[in-house]
Amino acid sequence: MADEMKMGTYICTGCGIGDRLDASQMEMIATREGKATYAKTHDFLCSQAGVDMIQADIDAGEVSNAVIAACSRRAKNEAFNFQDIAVSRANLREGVIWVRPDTDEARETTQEMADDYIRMACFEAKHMHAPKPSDEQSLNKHLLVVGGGITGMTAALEAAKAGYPATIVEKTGQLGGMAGRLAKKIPTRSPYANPAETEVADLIAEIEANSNVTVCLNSTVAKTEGAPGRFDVEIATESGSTSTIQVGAVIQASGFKPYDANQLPEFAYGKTPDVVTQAELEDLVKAANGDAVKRPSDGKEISEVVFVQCAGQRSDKEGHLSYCSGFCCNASIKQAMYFKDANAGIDTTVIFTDLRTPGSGGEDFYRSGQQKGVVFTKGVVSEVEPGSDGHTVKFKDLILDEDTAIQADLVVLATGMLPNSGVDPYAAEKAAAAEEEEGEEADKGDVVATVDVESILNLDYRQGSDVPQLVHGFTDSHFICFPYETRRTGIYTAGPVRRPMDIAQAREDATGAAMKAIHAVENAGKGRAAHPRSGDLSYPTFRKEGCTQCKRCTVECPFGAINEDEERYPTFNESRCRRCGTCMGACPVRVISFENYSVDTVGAQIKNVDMPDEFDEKPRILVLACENDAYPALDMAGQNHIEYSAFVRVIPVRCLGSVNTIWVTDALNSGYDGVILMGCQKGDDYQCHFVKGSELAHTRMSKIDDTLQQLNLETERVMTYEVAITDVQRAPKLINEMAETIEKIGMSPFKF
Amino acid sequence: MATKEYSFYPGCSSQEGASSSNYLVSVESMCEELDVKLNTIPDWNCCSASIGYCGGGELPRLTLSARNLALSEEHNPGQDVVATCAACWLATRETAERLGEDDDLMAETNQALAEAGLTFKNENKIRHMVEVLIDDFGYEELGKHVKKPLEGIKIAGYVGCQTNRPFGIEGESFENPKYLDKLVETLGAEPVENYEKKVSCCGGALAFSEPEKSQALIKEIIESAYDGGADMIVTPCPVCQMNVEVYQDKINAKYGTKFHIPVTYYSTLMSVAYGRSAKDSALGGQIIRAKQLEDIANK
Amino acid sequence: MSDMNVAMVERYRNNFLKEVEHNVEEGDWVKMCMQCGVCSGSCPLGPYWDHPPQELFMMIRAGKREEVLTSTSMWMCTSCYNCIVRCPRELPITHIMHGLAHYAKRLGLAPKEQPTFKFSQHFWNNLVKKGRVNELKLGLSLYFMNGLVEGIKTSLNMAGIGLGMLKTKRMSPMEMIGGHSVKDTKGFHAMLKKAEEIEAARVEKYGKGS
Amino acid sequence: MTDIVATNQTILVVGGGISGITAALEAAETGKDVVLVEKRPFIGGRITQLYKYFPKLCFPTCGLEINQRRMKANANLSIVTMAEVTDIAGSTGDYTAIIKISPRYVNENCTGCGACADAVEAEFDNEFNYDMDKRKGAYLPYNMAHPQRYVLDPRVIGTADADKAKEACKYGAIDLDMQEETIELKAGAVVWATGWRPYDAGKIQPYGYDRIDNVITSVELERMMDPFGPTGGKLVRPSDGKEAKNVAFIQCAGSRDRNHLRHCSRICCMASLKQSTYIREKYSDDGQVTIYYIDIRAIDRFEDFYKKVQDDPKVKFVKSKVAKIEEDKASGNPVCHGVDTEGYNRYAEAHDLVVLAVGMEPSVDKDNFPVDIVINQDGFIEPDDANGGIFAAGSASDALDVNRAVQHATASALRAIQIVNRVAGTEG
Repeated sequence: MADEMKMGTYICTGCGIGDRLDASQMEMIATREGKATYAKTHDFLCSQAGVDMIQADIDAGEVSNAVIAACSRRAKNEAFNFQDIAVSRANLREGVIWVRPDTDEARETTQEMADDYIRMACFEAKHMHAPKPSDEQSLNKHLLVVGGGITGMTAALEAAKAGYPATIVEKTGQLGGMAGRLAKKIPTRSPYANPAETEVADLIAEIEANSNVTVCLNSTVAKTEGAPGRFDVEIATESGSTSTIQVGAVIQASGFKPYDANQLPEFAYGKTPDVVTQAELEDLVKAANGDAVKRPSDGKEISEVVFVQCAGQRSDKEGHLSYCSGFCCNASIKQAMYFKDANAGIDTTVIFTDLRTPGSGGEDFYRSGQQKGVVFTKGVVSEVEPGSDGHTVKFKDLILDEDTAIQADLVVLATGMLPNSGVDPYAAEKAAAAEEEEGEEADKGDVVATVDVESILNLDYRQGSDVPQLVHGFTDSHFICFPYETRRTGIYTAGPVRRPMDIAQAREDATGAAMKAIHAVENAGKGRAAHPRSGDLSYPTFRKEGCTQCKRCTVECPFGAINEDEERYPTFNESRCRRCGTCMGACPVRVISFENYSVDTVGAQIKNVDMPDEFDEKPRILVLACENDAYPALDMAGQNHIEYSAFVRVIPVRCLGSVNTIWVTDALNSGYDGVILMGCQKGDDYQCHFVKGSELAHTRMSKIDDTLQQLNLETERVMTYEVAITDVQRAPKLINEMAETIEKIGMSPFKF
Repeated sequence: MATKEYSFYPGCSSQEGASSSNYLVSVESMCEELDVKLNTIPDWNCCSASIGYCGGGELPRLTLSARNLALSEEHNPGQDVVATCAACWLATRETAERLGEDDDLMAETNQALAEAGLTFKNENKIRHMVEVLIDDFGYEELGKHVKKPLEGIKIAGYVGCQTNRPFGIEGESFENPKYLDKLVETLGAEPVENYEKKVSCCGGALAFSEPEKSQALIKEIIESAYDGGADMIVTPCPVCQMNVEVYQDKINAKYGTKFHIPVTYYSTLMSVAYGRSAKDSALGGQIIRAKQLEDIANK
Repeated sequence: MSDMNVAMVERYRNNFLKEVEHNVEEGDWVKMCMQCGVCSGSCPLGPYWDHPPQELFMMIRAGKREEVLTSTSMWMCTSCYNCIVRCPRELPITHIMHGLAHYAKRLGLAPKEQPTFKFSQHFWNNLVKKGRVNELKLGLSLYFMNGLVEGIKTSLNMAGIGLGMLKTKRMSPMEMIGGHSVKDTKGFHAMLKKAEEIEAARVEKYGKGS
Repeated sequence: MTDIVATNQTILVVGGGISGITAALEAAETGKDVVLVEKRPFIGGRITQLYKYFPKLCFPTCGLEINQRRMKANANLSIVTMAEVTDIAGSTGDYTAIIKISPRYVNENCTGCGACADAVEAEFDNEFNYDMDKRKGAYLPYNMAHPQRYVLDPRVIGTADADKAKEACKYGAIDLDMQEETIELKAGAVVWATGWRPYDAGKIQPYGYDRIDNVITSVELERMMDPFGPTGGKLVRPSDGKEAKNVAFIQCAGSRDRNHLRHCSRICCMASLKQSTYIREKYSDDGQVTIYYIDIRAIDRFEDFYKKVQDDPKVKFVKSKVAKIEEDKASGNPVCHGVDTEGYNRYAEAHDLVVLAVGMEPSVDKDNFPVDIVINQDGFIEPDDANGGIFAAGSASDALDVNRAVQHATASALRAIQIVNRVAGTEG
């Protein structure tokens, strides 16, 4: 391959590049130092003529690896979109001329900057190959849906309607889940005035009639192995028999468990059958079968019903849920209507602190409840005192500002939802971290959620049996823009396992998850990456001879993509891989690489800048910038002509997690005076799209101080920052600060 | 333009010897100039304003206005009912709307009206005189009749409550209606821009029962007019006019202020601007004399 | 029911709310309030209300019958309609206040010394008599509504205003003798009587609720 | 631009905000042909004008960068900007859409160098910043605008500025003869993702947005926080540029109100909680926030964020719909009047700045909808079989936050795929 490589360098002189920089010098550098086969200059490279020129070379077999020295890699992508060749972009516009003053004094250092970027691009290109899918990919349009509740049924049906068969695995003996328990649901259509039919029966009928949906009742998932496009799922029935199916992707719709109201003795739950949860009231209504619900304790007529909102929720008390389950306000309105619609003479009072009925339908439903005579009282219930004939609900009326009480035949507790999310692979890790940080103070609300859990998916993954959880046990991704992205590729969670929600939302969520599952199988079938590098064909491979089986890569992969084979070598499961390169950054022996992104593509760039000697007073600063946030921020700094030091050389990286410390030590050894790593925010509100990349980089870099000390270098020479895409002014400032630091502490002694 | 005819509900305070009799005089002059014929509803009764509620329940009060409307339907068929008093307009229009929405109330009302030999069908629109001026004439047309522009007078347009809420004048906001300002401008005078208290309450009927509380409100209304540099205040409401005008001495005594600002009706301004005499414009009805208007009227 | 007063518990039944719905003008809107308080903040006499409208609505829901009906609060309404136009829930608050005041008066629970109570009643009596308001009589009856001595004081106090009105012919001593009137007083009175009967029957029928 | 090939297997996505982008990308990356039509000169929609997202306080452009990269890399997706769908005829699996494309006066040659903007002198109100500042007559709407291509304001056409712009461009990108075009596109299914607009605060008369300088809207505050926004990222008062340290937020400004929007706009509580952190971010302990609310609707995990803000001693919550705002003439301070309903406490609080948490109004007026579709009284599209192959996505369907809008749009992409797969006969 290497000997066939023909490298073409194309230098654009448009947008002022030609006016500010010496193009012929860059051509010379490209061919002489960068070892380009040839270099061409064009005054408008992104024009049709410019693009045609490059394409002609490609068509003629003149170029296999191209350097486009023009604007940023983020600009003019439509134009410079060449298939089947490796392309490196030297950012002469946003990265050089736009960040430098157009003055005589600046000319020399600006030119040096450009020259270096030509060298770097040439050496990057030299080590790149156009990525092609491996032959591991396979298309399997079959989906697995775990859970036969409203979410699972919806997901299976919606997928089937698009031509993707689905198998539902349901633990119990019937479909319907929690929704099947409901008498009616919160209305989902205008005018949002009355409780509506749950449509569970219709869905079940639809599923039975759909030949593309298979249902396994009384079944669980005993084992899931493989990767998107080629999952093998072992389904176990109650009787103990197992069968294995092959699926392309998985939707986990394992739903929720109702909160255990026994933890609410203050509300007399368990002390009298007249105190029930919302779910239990549904049972009572269903059992009454159209007749009036009677007082459970003695079968007497009910004349007063009190709904206690946020029962065991939105509370810091031990055993309570700290979050809001979101659906309960509307559910209480609906349930109050059960009574009001049957007999307007029954008093129904909802005691709430914040009535949460959002959206277009929510407010209408609230109004409809009021219209029907449901009384809403802003208050906090302190205690339910059981009586022989009715019970006393004591509360503080927050509007009238008084402690008072209300009599009730039936008290309904609006208790919350607990996600049925399986075993958190990182529970132990999190607990340890929490203990370290807070001691006793660890979030008590979460304790409830993690007692006695069984695995849902039984993933045969190195990093645990289930999808990682975010907070409170929910499998939320913490991405606002990409809500479905779990940390297990090709496995999507939907419904209340992901976030507390009602039926309408769960059905939307299920449909969305089905879309993502379909998206995953289609892309896995083509060997393409899933989010966030969707479409990327590159994938990691490793040099087995060099591997020490240290397991860093399998442990650090944020997506649990990497397993270990029998010989304890990593297996990358490319369709599980998100192509962030964290494994590459983790590898102490640097054997992991991608076709177009490797220790060499970056390392060669670092090594091939022209390093002035110590007395030139021209320090060199290396910036490794996350391509998603820091690099665009620097681009935009250029767009706005915000200047920064000409001594800096910026290399975009897929994720800070992919930064191998060797790059930093190499840089220092080869005479760089400073190194800056710019990654995304880490921690609870992480913004790293590879979840852990930035955090891992910070951890790794915290250990680099030792190396610096060994080299007798000041620790200030290496800085790791969290930089957001909006840090358009700050990122250049950080660079300039490093330049000042170097001025203060002096040049690196490692210049040869 | 052809003569415009309306069924007219003058209301108690406009009667001879009553508190806003001057309003009616100026309205009549204004209407003459605009070729408007007001056909008074024969034997109209009090609308009970918005203060009769202690003794009068909902149905009796609605019946009062329904009687006027029934009489209007009988004697001035097909004509929009026009009132000059804010309370009259409000009570009457409210009655028409409430009875229009509630068939039971409508039936009960007619049951009561039958005792007086009347039936209410709810056929006609109920309008305030200001609506007639703005919608049926428009500022441009109103401007054409100006013979003596009210030059050099700065006027605060005090809209008050009931001409403004809950119905208000179409296209105007509740918090910052601009029609009086536009009218003032049309007549050649200068409106007070951003008159802050233009829709503040003067206390209404509570000026009688809660004088101190009301006078505190009135004080702010006048103060704000002075702050805006006003020479006088103009209003479309008889209660507003009276409350803001007559208590100025009391307020001065209590707060040590030196209020002495004329409070006129829009019809007064129009009558003067349209060239009518001080008498026709009922300038004699000003307890605090509007000298600038007198000067123009006497020119 | 250990430490909690039985009456207090009883209070929170919806009985009074239902009574208000049936017997008070526009009372069926009370349940629609969402306690935003915009009415209370919008009232020009706001600071003088013991219980502003939104609180009255909550008190009605909480069954505080006596406290509501004996309150002076609704008598503070100036009928400025600020609350109505600002209410996000479309409650005709002004009318409900009038309705509550009237209902309190009907039940004999209204605070009889409340000046607006008196004025409002005088006003009604005055207009009912002849079908039109006699401003002079109304004014004088007002001045003397707190008794003779107070009345003389008030009259003297207000003399300046009266004089101004007289001078500008906006008040006429003639009103004392006859004054304006509808012609068909008989029909007028029969009509009002009928309306009152119908309304009384309606209230009677529901009573205080069950 | 007009040579887009569309068939009855094409999915037409109307609206290039976060919902439209999501639906378009999910479908395109699954192998479908997608045409995305956007009214503005760039895609991204409302989120581009936000400073941060709740509850993570992360930056919208971060996710947008990924989405833009996805778009640049996808050959199945065609984007048409400055275009509006004026009519859709036909039925499920066989629609014809009429699309009106306004002239940009800048063609694909544009390199984004900015020479035209340097040359043009005329300035206009900057709609991107809600008219709080000016922009040039030749402009890039904002830093990350995609496509990264300048726009000539139609108001400069025919003026000397237009010629200056043309002269300044070395790349033949300025085309002053560009005309409005109307094109017809076939589509099997349509995803309607036209999103929302902030409710017109001027209509909320008691709050005096149109009369009091220091009463602003929540969306304007987002722009002020942007270092490239109208105040250069400074949180200052419009009247006098004074630092706005004592800031009030008024919830339900136009929402849950029969005088305005009847529905709850869902996002505004969280938006104000989020914005309360802006004040603290800028002014630390000198910052003081008051939030006037009816109900704080911090649904599900958002409750954590609410708690965090509640724990901040500098943030005060008052259960009250503010009755009115008056301006204190001397200081320029807006004074909020109202009653704290928890225990009946009257207040008249002066603040440096009042922010109206304005509601979400559907972008397309329900009385002038170009498509025959079931719409509820609030103007949102309802899911209904009668809608055939036209599916709402995101806040065209309900008041939704970004997360829920994306979720909804992802679902809508599948619904559209179901239709085109049926047309293609591949639905199995």
